Amino acid sequence: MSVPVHVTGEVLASKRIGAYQHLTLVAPGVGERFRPGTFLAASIGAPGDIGGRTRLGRRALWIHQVRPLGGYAATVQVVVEPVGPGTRWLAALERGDRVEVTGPLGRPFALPKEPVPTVLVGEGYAAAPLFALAERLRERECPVTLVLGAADDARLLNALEARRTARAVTVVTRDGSVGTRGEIADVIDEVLRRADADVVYAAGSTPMLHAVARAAEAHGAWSQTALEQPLTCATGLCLGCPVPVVGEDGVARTARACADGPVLRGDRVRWADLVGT
Amino acid sequence: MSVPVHVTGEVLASKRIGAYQHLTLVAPGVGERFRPGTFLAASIGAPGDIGGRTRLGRRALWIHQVRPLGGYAATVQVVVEPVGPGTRWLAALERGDRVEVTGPLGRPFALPKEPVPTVLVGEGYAAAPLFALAERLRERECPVTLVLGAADDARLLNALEARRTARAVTVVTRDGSVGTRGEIADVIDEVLRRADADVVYAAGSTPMLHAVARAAEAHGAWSQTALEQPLTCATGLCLGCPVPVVGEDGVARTARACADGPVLRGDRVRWADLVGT
Amino acid sequence: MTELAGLRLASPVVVAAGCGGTGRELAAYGALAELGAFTTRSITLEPRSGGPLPRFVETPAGFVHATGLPNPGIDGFLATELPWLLQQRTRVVVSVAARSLGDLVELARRLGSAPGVSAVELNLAPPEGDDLLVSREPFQVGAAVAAVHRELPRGVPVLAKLRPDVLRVVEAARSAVEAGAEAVVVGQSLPAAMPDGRDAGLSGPAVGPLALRCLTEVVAALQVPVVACGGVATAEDVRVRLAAGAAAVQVGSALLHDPTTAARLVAALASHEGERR
Amino acid sequence: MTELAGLRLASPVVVAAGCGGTGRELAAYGALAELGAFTTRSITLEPRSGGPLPRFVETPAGFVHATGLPNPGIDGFLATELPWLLQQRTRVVVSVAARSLGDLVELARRLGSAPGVSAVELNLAPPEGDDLLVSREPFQVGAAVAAVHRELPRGVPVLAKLRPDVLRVVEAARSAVEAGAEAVVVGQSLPAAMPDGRDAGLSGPAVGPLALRCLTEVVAALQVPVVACGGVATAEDVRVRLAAGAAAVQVGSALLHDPTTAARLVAALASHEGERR
Ligand SMILES: Cc1cc2nc3c(=O)[nH]c(=O)nc-3n(C[C@H](O)[C@H](O)[C@H](O)COP(=O)(O)OP(=O)(O)OC[C@H]3O[C@@H](n4cnc5c(N)ncnc54)[C@H](O)[C@@H]3O)c2cc1C
Ligand SMILES: Cc1cc2nc3c(=O)[nH]c(=O)nc-3n(C[C@H](O)[C@H](O)[C@H](O)COP(=O)(O)OP(=O)(O)OC[C@H]3O[C@@H](n4cnc5c(N)ncnc54)[C@H](O)[C@@H]3O)c2cc1C
Ligand SMILES: Cc1cc2nc3c(=O)[nH]c(=O)nc-3n(C[C@H](O)[C@H](O)[C@H](O)COP(=O)(O)O)c2cc1C
Ligand SMILES: Cc1cc2nc3c(=O)[nH]c(=O)nc-3n(C[C@H](O)[C@H](O)[C@H](O)COP(=O)(O)O)c2cc1C
Ligand code: FES
Ligand code: FES
Repeated sequence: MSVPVHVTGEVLASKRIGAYQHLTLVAPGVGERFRPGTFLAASIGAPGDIGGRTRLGRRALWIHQVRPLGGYAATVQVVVEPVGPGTRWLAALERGDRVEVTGPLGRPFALPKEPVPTVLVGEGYAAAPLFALAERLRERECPVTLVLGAADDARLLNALEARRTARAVTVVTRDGSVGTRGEIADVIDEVLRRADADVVYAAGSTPMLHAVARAAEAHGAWSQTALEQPLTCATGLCLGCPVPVVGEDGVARTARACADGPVLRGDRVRWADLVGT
Repeated sequence: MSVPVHVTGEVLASKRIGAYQHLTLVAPGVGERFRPGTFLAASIGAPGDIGGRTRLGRRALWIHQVRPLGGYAATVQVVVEPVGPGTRWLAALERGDRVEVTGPLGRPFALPKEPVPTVLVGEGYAAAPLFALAERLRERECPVTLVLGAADDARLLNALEARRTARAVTVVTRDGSVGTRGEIADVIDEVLRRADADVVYAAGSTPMLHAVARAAEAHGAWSQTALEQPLTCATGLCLGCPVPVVGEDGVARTARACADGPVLRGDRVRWADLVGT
Repeated sequence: MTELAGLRLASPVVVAAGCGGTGRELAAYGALAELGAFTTRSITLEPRSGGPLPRFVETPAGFVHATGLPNPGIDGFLATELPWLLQQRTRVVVSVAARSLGDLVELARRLGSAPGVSAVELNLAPPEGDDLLVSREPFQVGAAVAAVHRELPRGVPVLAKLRPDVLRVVEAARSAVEAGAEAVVVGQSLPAAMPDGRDAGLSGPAVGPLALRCLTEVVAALQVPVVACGGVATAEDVRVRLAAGAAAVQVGSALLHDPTTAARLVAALASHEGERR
Repeated sequence: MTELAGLRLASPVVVAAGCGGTGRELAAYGALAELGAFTTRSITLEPRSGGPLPRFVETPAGFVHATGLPNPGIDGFLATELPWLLQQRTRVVVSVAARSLGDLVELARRLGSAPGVSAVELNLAPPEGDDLLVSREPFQVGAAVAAVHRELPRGVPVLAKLRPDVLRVVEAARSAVEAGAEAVVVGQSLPAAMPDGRDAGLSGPAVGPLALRCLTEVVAALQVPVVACGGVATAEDVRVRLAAGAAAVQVGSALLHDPTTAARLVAALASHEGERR
C-alpha cells in the first residue's frame, strides 16, 4: 500500500467519450505514487465548503492514466460513468473546477517476477486500470492478452488503444454492438486456454470477477481481482466494506475492500458469501 | 398580498455589473403577479435533488424588473450580491441552469391615490425594486425623486437608468467614489425638503430605513419601508422573522417580515426594538 | 382513504404542528382539503409573542430553532384562525401545549366545545420554551392524556405526540394508550442548542432515522395507530414509514424549504395508489 | 497543552472511537503524536466480525451505520494494534464495550496490566449491536464505571461516554463521577434505524446541536471535565465547544469524509492559540 495524500485537485480537462466522462486532474502527489489497481476517492461538493456537503461518503474512481501534461509532472486521468448524484456531479466538473481527492488508495495489482503470459480482463469503465498495468507487464516482458467487456459500444473503454498495448484483444458486448455478443464469462475459458495464461488480472462487477477467478483456478492460473464494493470512507477507517476472504492460514477472515483490496487474490475471496453489486 | 407560485425557473441570462450579478429568470407565474416591493425566494441547490440540499433556508431576492424577453411574456430580473454560500451559488448560475423559486412574496409598496410628490430611497442592491415602482408612480403622475446610496461605485445600482426615470437623483457613496461622500442619512432631510415629498419609499439596511422613517415623520410624510430581515422560509410558515410593530389600534404587536412585510409603514415599526442586520 | 383513530383522512400526508403557518400561507401552494389533515402550531392558553432573534440557524442536519412557540392563545385562535381553516374543508388537528396540567385541561375544555375540531394533538415535549410542561417520564404522558381525554367529546380523538427517544418511546406510547389516546405521533424536534447556547429544537433530516427507529419499536410493541413524524421530505420517505407500519405521516420543516412539499407528496402517493389499483 | 483528567494532551482535538481505523490508516494524513489522543474503536472481550451489508447509508444529516462493532477482541488488540499505536507516541485511549458487567471487568483487568494505555473509555450506549450492554438508566452508568475503576491502576483514568440524551445526561454524568469516572465524554451516535429497519447509529452533523445542548447542561451542573463529541467538522465547531466549557473535543465521522480533519483542526487550533499569545 502506498501512502496516500489528500489534496484539492484541479480539473485540467474534461472530455466525453461514449457514455463516460474522462477527467484529467492536477492532484499533486497522487499520480507520483500511482501503481496500477489503485484508486482515488473524491469528495462530492465544492472544496472548503464543509457546511455545504450532503454526500458525506466518498466516491471511488480507478486511476486510469498518469502522465505529464500542461507543465504538470503527473496528471491523473479518471473515467466517470454518471450513474448517481456523485458521479453526475463529477462528470459535470469543468476545466478549472476544483475537487478534493485522496489517493492513491488501496493495494495495487501484484506483478509477476517472471515474464509469464498474462490475461487482463476489464468490464466497462473498470477496464481503466488495465492499460497502465499492461504497460508495466510489457516492461517485464510478460505477454499481455486483453479482454474488454461492456454493455454496449459506448461503454467500451479505449478499445483502439487496447490493440496497441496488447498482443491479442477480445471484445465482448452484451448487445453485440461490437465484438462478440455476450458476457465475459462466456469467453474467458477459451481466452485463458489460448493465451496459456499464468496470471489473470480482472476488474469489474462481482459476478464477472467470480467467473474469472473460477476459470483461472480451473486453468491453474493465479488471479488478481480488483473489486468494486460500495465504499464509505474509502480510506480504511470505517469498516463499512467487508469482503469475506480466506487467509493464508486457511482461516475465514474479513478484509476491507478499500484498504486490504481493492485487488485481492481471486482464490482468497469467498465469492459465495460476497453480496454482489 | 398576491398569491405566490413555486416553480422551477431557468436562467435566461446572467451578467456581471459592478459588484452584482444580474440574473434574468424564466419563472412562469412570478413575473405576471409582480408588484414593486415584492420579492422571490430561491432554493439553494439543484432542482429535484432534495437529498443534496444543505442550505435548507430560502434566500430572498428583490424582484428588480419584469419584462418580455426571448419569447417569454414576463421574465424576472434579480440582482445578486455574492456575500455568502447561497448568494455565491446563485451568482454562479449560468444560462440554462435551473433554480427553484417562490414568488412574488410579501406585501408590495402601497401606491398613493393622488398624484403627490414622492421620494424613493435605495441602498445597494436593495434599490432594485425602486425602478419598477418609479414607473408605476409616473403612470399615476406622481413626481419621483430618487436617492441612491451604496458603499462604492461598484455597488450603485443603475444610476444611469435612474436619471431617465426620476425627476431628480441624488447619489451618495460611502467612499465618495461617485456623488456625495457619506450616508443616505446625511442627505435625506435636505432631499425631502426640496422634493416636498408626501410619501417616501425606502429599501435597504435597518439603520438607513430607521433614519428615513424618522426624517419622513419630521417632514409630515408617509413612509413605506422595505425591510431586509434574516428569513428562513420566506413564506410566512415558520415565524422566524418577527418585526416589532404598533398596530392601527396602537397596541404593540409582532409582524412577520416576509408575509406581513417586507414593506411596512415606517411609523408602525418599533425601530428601537428591531435588531439591525 | 386513510383511517386514523376513527377519522377518515383524504391522504396519509398530514402537515406537522408549527410548520404550516396559520394555514393561509400554505393554501397558496395546494388546497388544504386534499391534505390528510392540517395540524396547527401549538396553541397555549395565553398568547405568546415568541423569543428573541435569531430564531433559526441553518445546518445540513436540519433547522435549529428557538421560536418560543408564538401563537395568539386559545381565544385568539378560536376567534380568527379556526373558522378560516374550517372553511377550507380540511381536517383540523389542533396542537396544544401548556404550562401546567390545569392549563391543559382548560385548553381541552375550550376545544371540546368548539365545533369542527377533528382531533387534539398534545405537544408533550417542546424542545425549547422552558416554561412549558415537558413529559419527561412515560407516566407523565399518561397523566396529560387522561386529563385531556376526559374533557373532549366522543369522536374527538387525542393524539399524543412523543419525542423520538428510543429508550422511552414505547413506554410513553403505552402510557398514552392506557390513558385513552386514540393514536400517537412518533417524532418531534430534538432537544438541541443554538450556537449561542440557548435551548432549541432540531428539525429536519436529522430526525428521520431516529424517529424511524422509534416508529419500528412502537409498531412492534403496541396495537395503537401511529403517525410518523420527522425528516419526511420525499415520497420515498413516506413509503418507508407506511411500510414500517405508520398509519399516516406528518411533514414538518420540509415545508419551510419547499412550501409545496405536502401537496407534492399527496399527489405522489395518490398516483402511486392509482398505479397499484 | 490541554489537561484532561490528569493527562497532558498535545491538543484538545481527539479522534473519536471507531472513526480512526486501527490508527495506521489515519497516520498517512498527519502524525498521530500531534493529536490530543487517539481513541480506538470499541474493543470487546471476544473478536467480532461485524454485521451484514449495507453497513452505511449516507444522509445529509450524517451516516446511518450498522457495523456491528467489528474488532479483533482484547487479545488481538493488545498483541497487534496497541504496540503499533504506542510506537507512534500518541496518547492511546482504549474504548471498550461488553456484553455484561463481568466482561467489562475482565476487559479492564487486561487493560490495567497493559503498559502504555492512557485512559479507558466506556462505550455505555452502542446504538446498535443489541447483544451489547446498554446503560439505559443513570445508575447503570455508575455501576459500569465503578466496576471498571476498581480494576485500573492509579493514573489510568476512566472516561464514561454518554449518549447525548438531554433528559438523562446530567444524571448519568453525576452517576459516573460518583462512581469514580475522571471525565465524561458527552456525545455518541444516536439510536437510529436503517431504511430496511435494522438498528443503527446516526453520526455526524445531526449529533452536533443535540450534543451541544447536553454539553451545556453537564457543564452547568457538574465540576467534571467534559470531552465534547458529535458533529465536529470545523475549527469553529471546536471553538464553540471549548467556549461552552469542554476540556477537549472528539472528531468522529468527519474523518470518514475527510481523513485530514483531525490534523487540520489540530493545526487550526494551534495557530489560533499562537495568535492569542
Ligand atoms: C474501487 C472502486 C473503483 C471505482 N472506479 C470507478 C470509476 O473509475 N468510474 C466510475 O464511474 N465509477 C467507479 N466506481 C464506482 C463508483 O464509485 C460508484 O458508482 C459511485 O460511488 C456512485 O456514486 P453516485 O453518487 O454517483 O451514485 P450512488 O447513488 O451512490 O449509486 C448509484 C448506483 O451505484 C450503486 N453503487 C453505489 N456505490 C457503489 C460501489 N462502490 N460499487 C458499485 N456500485 C455502487 C448504487 O447501488 C446505485 O445503483 C468505483 C468503485 C470502487 C469501489
Ligand atoms: C426581502 C429581502 C430581499 C432581499 N433581496 C436581495 C437582493 O435582491 N439581492 C441580494 O443580493 N440579497 C438580497 N437579500 C439578502 C439576501 O437574501 C441574504 O443576504 C442572503 O440570504 C444571504 O445568503 P447567503 O447564503 O449568501 O449568505 P449567509 O451566509 O446566509 O449570510 C451572509 C451574510 O448576510 C447576512 N444575512 C443573512 N441573511 C440575511 C438577510 N435576510 N438580510 C440581511 N442580511 C442577511 C449574514 O448575517 C451574513 O453576514 C434580501 C433579503 C431580504 C430579506
Ligand atoms: C418552525 C417549527 C415550529 C414547530 N412548532 C411546533 C409546535 O408548535 N408544536 C409541536 O408539537 N411541534 C412543533 N414543531 C415540530 C414539528 O411539528 C415536527 O415534529 C418536527 O419538526 C419534526 O419533523 P420534521 O423533521 O418534518 O420537521 C415545530 C417545528 C418547526 C421546524
Ligand atoms: C463508523 C463509526 C464507528 C463507530 N464506532 C464506535 C465505537 O466503536 N465505539 C464508540 O464508543 N463509538 C463509536 N462511534 C461513535 C463515535 O465515536 C462518535 O461518538 C459519534 O460518531 C458522534 O460523533 P461524530 O458526529 O463526530 O461522528 C462510531 C461512529 C462511527 C461513524
Ligand atoms: S470504506 Fe471505510 S473501511 Fe473501507
Ligand atoms: S421567514 Fe418564515 S415566517 Fe418569515
